Amino acid sequence: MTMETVLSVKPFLAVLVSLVVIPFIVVSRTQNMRESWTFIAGTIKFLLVLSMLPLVLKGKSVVYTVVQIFPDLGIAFRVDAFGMLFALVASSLWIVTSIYSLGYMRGLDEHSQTRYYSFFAVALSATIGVAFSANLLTLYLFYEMLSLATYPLVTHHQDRSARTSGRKYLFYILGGSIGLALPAMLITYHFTGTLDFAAHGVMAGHVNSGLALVLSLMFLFGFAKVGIMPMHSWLPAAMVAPTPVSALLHAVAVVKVGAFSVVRVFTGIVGVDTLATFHINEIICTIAAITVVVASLIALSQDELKRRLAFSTIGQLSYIILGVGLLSASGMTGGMLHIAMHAFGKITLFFCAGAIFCATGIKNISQMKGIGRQMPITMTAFLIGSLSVVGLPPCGGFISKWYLVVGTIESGQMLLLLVLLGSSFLNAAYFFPVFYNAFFLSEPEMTFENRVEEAPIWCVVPLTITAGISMVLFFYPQPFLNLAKLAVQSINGG
Amino acid sequence: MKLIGKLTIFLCGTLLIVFANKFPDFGDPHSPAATHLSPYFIEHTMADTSVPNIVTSVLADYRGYDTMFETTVILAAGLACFFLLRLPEEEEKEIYFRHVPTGVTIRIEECGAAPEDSEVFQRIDSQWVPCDIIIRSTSRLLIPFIQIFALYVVAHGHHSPGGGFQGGVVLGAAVILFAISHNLRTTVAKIGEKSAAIMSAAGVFIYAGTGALCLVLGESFLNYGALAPILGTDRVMARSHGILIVEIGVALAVMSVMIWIYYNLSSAGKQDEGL
Amino acid sequence: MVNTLPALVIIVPLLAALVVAAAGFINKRACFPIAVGALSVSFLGAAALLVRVVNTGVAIEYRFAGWAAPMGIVYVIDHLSALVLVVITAVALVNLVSSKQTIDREFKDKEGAFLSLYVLFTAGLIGMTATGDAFNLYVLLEIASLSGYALIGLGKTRAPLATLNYLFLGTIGATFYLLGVGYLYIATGSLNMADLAAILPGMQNSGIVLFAFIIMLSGLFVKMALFPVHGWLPGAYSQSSSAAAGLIAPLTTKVTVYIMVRICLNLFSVDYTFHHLNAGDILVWVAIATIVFGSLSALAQTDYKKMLTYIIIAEVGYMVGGFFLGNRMGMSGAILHIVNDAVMTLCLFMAAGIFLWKTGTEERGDLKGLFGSMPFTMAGFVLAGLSIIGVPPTCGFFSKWYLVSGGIAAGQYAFVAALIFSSLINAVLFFRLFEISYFEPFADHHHGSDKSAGHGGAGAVIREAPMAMLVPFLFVSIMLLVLGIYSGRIVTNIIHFAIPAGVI
Amino acid sequence: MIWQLDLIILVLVIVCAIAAINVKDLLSAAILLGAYSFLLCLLWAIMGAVDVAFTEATVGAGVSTVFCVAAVFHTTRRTTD
Amino acid sequence: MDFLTVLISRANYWAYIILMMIGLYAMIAKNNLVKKIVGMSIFQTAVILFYVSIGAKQGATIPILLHGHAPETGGNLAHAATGHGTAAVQAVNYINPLPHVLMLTAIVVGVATLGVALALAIKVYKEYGTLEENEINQRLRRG
Repeated sequence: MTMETVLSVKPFLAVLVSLVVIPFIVVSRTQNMRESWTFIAGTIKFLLVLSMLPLVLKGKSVVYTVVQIFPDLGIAFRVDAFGMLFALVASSLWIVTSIYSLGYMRGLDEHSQTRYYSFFAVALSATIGVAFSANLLTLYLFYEMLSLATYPLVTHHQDRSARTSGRKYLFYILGGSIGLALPAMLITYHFTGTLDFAAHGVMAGHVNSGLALVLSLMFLFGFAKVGIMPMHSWLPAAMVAPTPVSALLHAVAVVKVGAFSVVRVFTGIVGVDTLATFHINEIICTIAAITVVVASLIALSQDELKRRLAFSTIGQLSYIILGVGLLSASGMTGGMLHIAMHAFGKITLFFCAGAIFCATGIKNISQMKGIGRQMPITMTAFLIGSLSVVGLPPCGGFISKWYLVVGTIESGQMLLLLVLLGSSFLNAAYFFPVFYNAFFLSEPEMTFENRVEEAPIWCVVPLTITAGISMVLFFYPQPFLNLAKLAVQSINGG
Repeated sequence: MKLIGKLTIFLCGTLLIVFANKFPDFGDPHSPAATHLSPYFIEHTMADTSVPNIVTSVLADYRGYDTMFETTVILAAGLACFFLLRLPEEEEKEIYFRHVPTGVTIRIEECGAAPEDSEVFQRIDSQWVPCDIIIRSTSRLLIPFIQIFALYVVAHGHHSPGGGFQGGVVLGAAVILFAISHNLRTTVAKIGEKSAAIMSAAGVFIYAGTGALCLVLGESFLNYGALAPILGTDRVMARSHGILIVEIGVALAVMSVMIWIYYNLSSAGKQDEGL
Repeated sequence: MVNTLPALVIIVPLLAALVVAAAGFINKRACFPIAVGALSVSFLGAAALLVRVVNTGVAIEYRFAGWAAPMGIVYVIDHLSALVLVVITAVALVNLVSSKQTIDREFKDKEGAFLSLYVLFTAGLIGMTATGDAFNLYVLLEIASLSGYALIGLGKTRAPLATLNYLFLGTIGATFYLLGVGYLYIATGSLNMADLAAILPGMQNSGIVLFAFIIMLSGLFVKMALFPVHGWLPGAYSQSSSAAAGLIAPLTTKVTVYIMVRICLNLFSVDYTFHHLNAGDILVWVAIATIVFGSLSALAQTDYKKMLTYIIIAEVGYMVGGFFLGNRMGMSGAILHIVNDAVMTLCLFMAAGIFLWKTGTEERGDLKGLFGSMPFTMAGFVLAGLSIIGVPPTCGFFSKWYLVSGGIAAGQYAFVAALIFSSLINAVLFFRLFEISYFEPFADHHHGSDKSAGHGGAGAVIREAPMAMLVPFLFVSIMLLVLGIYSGRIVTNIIHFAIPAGVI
Repeated sequence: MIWQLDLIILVLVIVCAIAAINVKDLLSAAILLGAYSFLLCLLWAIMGAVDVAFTEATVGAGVSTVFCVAAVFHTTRRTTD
Repeated sequence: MDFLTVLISRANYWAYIILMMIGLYAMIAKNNLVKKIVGMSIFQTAVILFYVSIGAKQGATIPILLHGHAPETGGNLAHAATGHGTAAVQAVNYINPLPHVLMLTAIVVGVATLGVALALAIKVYKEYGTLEENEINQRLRRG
């Protein structure tokens, strides 16, 4: 890569900081100490990531090799625009989620909080590790680390339903990564001799069309966290987890790590040129489009709020894949941007779902009649979040969707344009009943006899913040937009 | 199982027969086996070790390292039998005594008090054969000769067939004969399990220790030539003497291990009543 | 000093075994320190040898009794044997240190004999690894086998029967090997491996040599429990006491694989094994069958120790298959897996020993609640499980990496598929155990209805194993990570030189 | 070495071996094994392997037989095959 | 070479194969544990027979040099120099001693294995009260 590089230990530190803090969390005697360690780690991590932002925005990349395992391959970090975009999202949202966990876990007086915070920290380390990895081996390492670290979080309740979901989760995630992604990685390594991410991929000239297609699909389905159908059904199952976990991991970290990995592999390993030459991108787009439509349709029929959100996530993730699959500059920018925009929107929605559960113990939409009047702040935030996810102004989601739409037009895929617009309509359709139930039902139909208070302050503050950011991003999307554009530039140009 | 067995031996047998056809002729003096290594041993044994029995010189010197482990295998077998079979010593449920003057057999049950083992009262096995005077006397007569012969075999291994191993087994067999002709309890009283075990370890230790001594004296392990200054001879004779030393070690080890294994096998680990 | 190291590595344990055997009848307390001391010396010696071989790049030859190679017996310490020596001594030492209490409890009066056999077994394996003489190898093989039978034989109630079966098959294996040596001797007149290697290329078309190759390998396959002749292993290992299993399970099969490697590479050349006979293909298929069979059988077990034994069988398939791929990647993977699998198996069996010590049974269901009561042990166990599954950065991942790469390079996609399949099965196996120990007994602690006030665990009291068991165990489980990170360096600095230059 | 003698002993050895594994009494099997060993010892003496013959006579025909008998004494003579 | 010559001239090799197969068959197919052990013993001695047959040499004597067997001929200087006064020993006159040495070891290993196997058999008998494998298996199946 011709891009200028800066050698710095910062990416490694950013990964390490939340691991280092785990022993302190474990030995902490009081809840306050434990939580303050979490905050300290989160802040340091965010600052470390932020401190690299100016460099990256200047078009430089930060590199650091931790250990050289094979002569030409090791655990190494490289921070470029795309990685920075993702890391920024993840690390900033961690702080917010920590605040939210505070309220949620305390509010429900959950058990095993030490374990919860410890694995939470591990999961974050892994996420940042994936974002900053310089080669596929490192990415795979952190990907697996994330899979395993989230298992205890998903199964936090340790009851039978948790076990069932945990099994499903592991079956898809580990099965995909060991059964498909690992062999694909090794086959790639065998044919190309390298696993370093390069701007134009490394496969060009080494593989024929059949192999390239097989490998691309193996990666697409192997990184099952991205939830492309038919590897999606772990995601609704994993909703048994406590809401902060669902929020951060299943709307942000885990699924986005999947999307990020797939995008990274398609651009850095397979290479956009290879994708285009062998017309693999069309197949990918088709799969993604099917997932978008089907997931949105299923979401319509879900009554439990978190499950509806989960299917919404599956659809939204496929936007990212779809955008990158378009291979046009705007499409890819839109896809990458959607990682950030969707994250802030969706996390708001999950926070709201959690807040409702925390305050009332209700999970189903049909029971939420009139809740908007009792919990106005929460439900307003919910409105903003859903607007963002649907892609309407004045929310960040509009920007990314705009780019996606432009991308489809650029590449002349009118059918996909139709899919995008149609699914947006569906998005609106599955969010609308929630508001209708919450705000527009007349008094007699309300389910609540007693007056319900807002959720604890620690729950409400974060969702206000993320809702706010979602709106701010509409007016000021520059940090993420610039990063996405830089990333696309290095992939297409340079 | 029978079918598998037949199939296996059919397969192996066919293979073996097919390939046995390709062997050099039986007893061919020009086969590779007869011409590659062995002439060296045959022609140099006198010069190198001054031991005319080539088997002994190869066994204890050229391939002395193998033989050390051969002895160790025996020790391992002794240890293994002890480890697997030996039971903690506990009071027998029923013990039998014989009142010698009257010839009455007394059975003493668990709670009963046993008399002292003396001239009058004699402890006997539950399966006791009363009149074994001929066997006893014959073996008493024979055993010393067997032992002397065994010592000869050990000492004369340089010049005639035999050596530490064969001598050791014969020595052990003499003790086993004693145990069979008398009874196990008497034998254990004479040569206890503890001494058998320690002797067997000591026997191998003599072998390995001799080797280690050579190591200490600055030569390679088991290179008896290094013992020349200690023994006060030249290097060739030192090898010869070294071989004798290790043969004695082997004999000691083999004898005691044979006894030890016999103790454990014949009494199924109780070391009380035996064959 | 350095020149005598190859001898010291085996002589010190041997002498110690003798002293311990005697001390068992004189002063029982002296046994354990002597055994530990001897194995430590041996370990340090082996490590020094490895360092020396790596630094100088030349094999060290040691002549016993001062006789040069074809006449006398020599030890040859090269990259490969030095590496395996370090593994053997380290595994034996760590397991011994950690099983002090188990030995005290299980073999009260026979501690001396147990320790003596333990050290003898180790010495036998050391000798097998270092020796450069084909017949000497047989003798040492028998030492290791006999002491192994004894160690295994005194275990649970079914142990004697299982051990007797092991003894029969082990004897068949060893005797086949001996027969092979006889055939080589009849063809060449030599017993020394280097000498044989020099003579054999001239007689590649000899039927006797071919048969020697077949029968030696068959013998070794019996000893290492490759698929059709694996029957002895699960019974023997699962019935043994945990101290013995921790020594024998990690080492026996791996050292036998090492001997197979040595025989194929250094005795019958690579050219003979792979080009002349083309033995690779069929043996890779046997290995694939072993992997599939081992994994599936492991799935059927409810006794976790028995499950581990079937995993060992599958792992043997990894190594044999990897080696017979015939390319550098595959062989590197096989040799690296000898090291890694020894450590992984040690870790698993130490964990099994700790569970047995605390719970008293080896049924899967009795693991319940262990995450709460023994968090550190479970952490180590999880690490070991992940390593067997092959999750980075544990060492199991990296040997699998080499093996799979070798399979791809050789075009043996069936082998690759078998490896991936076995990884997935292993994932199922271990997560089944983790689930039991994590979820059960099913808790009902929603909304803090029970004693869980928010602090540590579901109100579980931590009851860890004694420190003497736990510390070595955690050390081994951390070694899994360390080995994983150094995998590449082990391959480039050591294993690379162990494989003949002709292999690409 | 006289090949006729060699052949006769070989035949006897094989007969003994077959008898040892087929006889329906374990004590007899042990004794037949002893006889087998002793015949082998003779064979080796004829073939000039005196040391091996000596060892086989003491170990195979002597001590092994005693061990077998001791083991049979402690278990059972009964067998169905 | 006609069939009979081959048969007789290599009788030892055929005998070793037959013995080995008898032993192997007993080890695999016999039901009684002591029978299996007997088979194992036969199996091991067969290999010893094989090795000793390798060492055989036509027209040679046992591998023990006789003192003053042949007067000093001085014919071979090299041998005279190293030969300690004894005459040049001709390798063709003596049977190959190396297989004998190896087989001493193998016999010892055989008896060691036999001992351990018998010890195990005694333990098995104590546990199940029988040495027949099918009866033991029945017992195990019954619980």
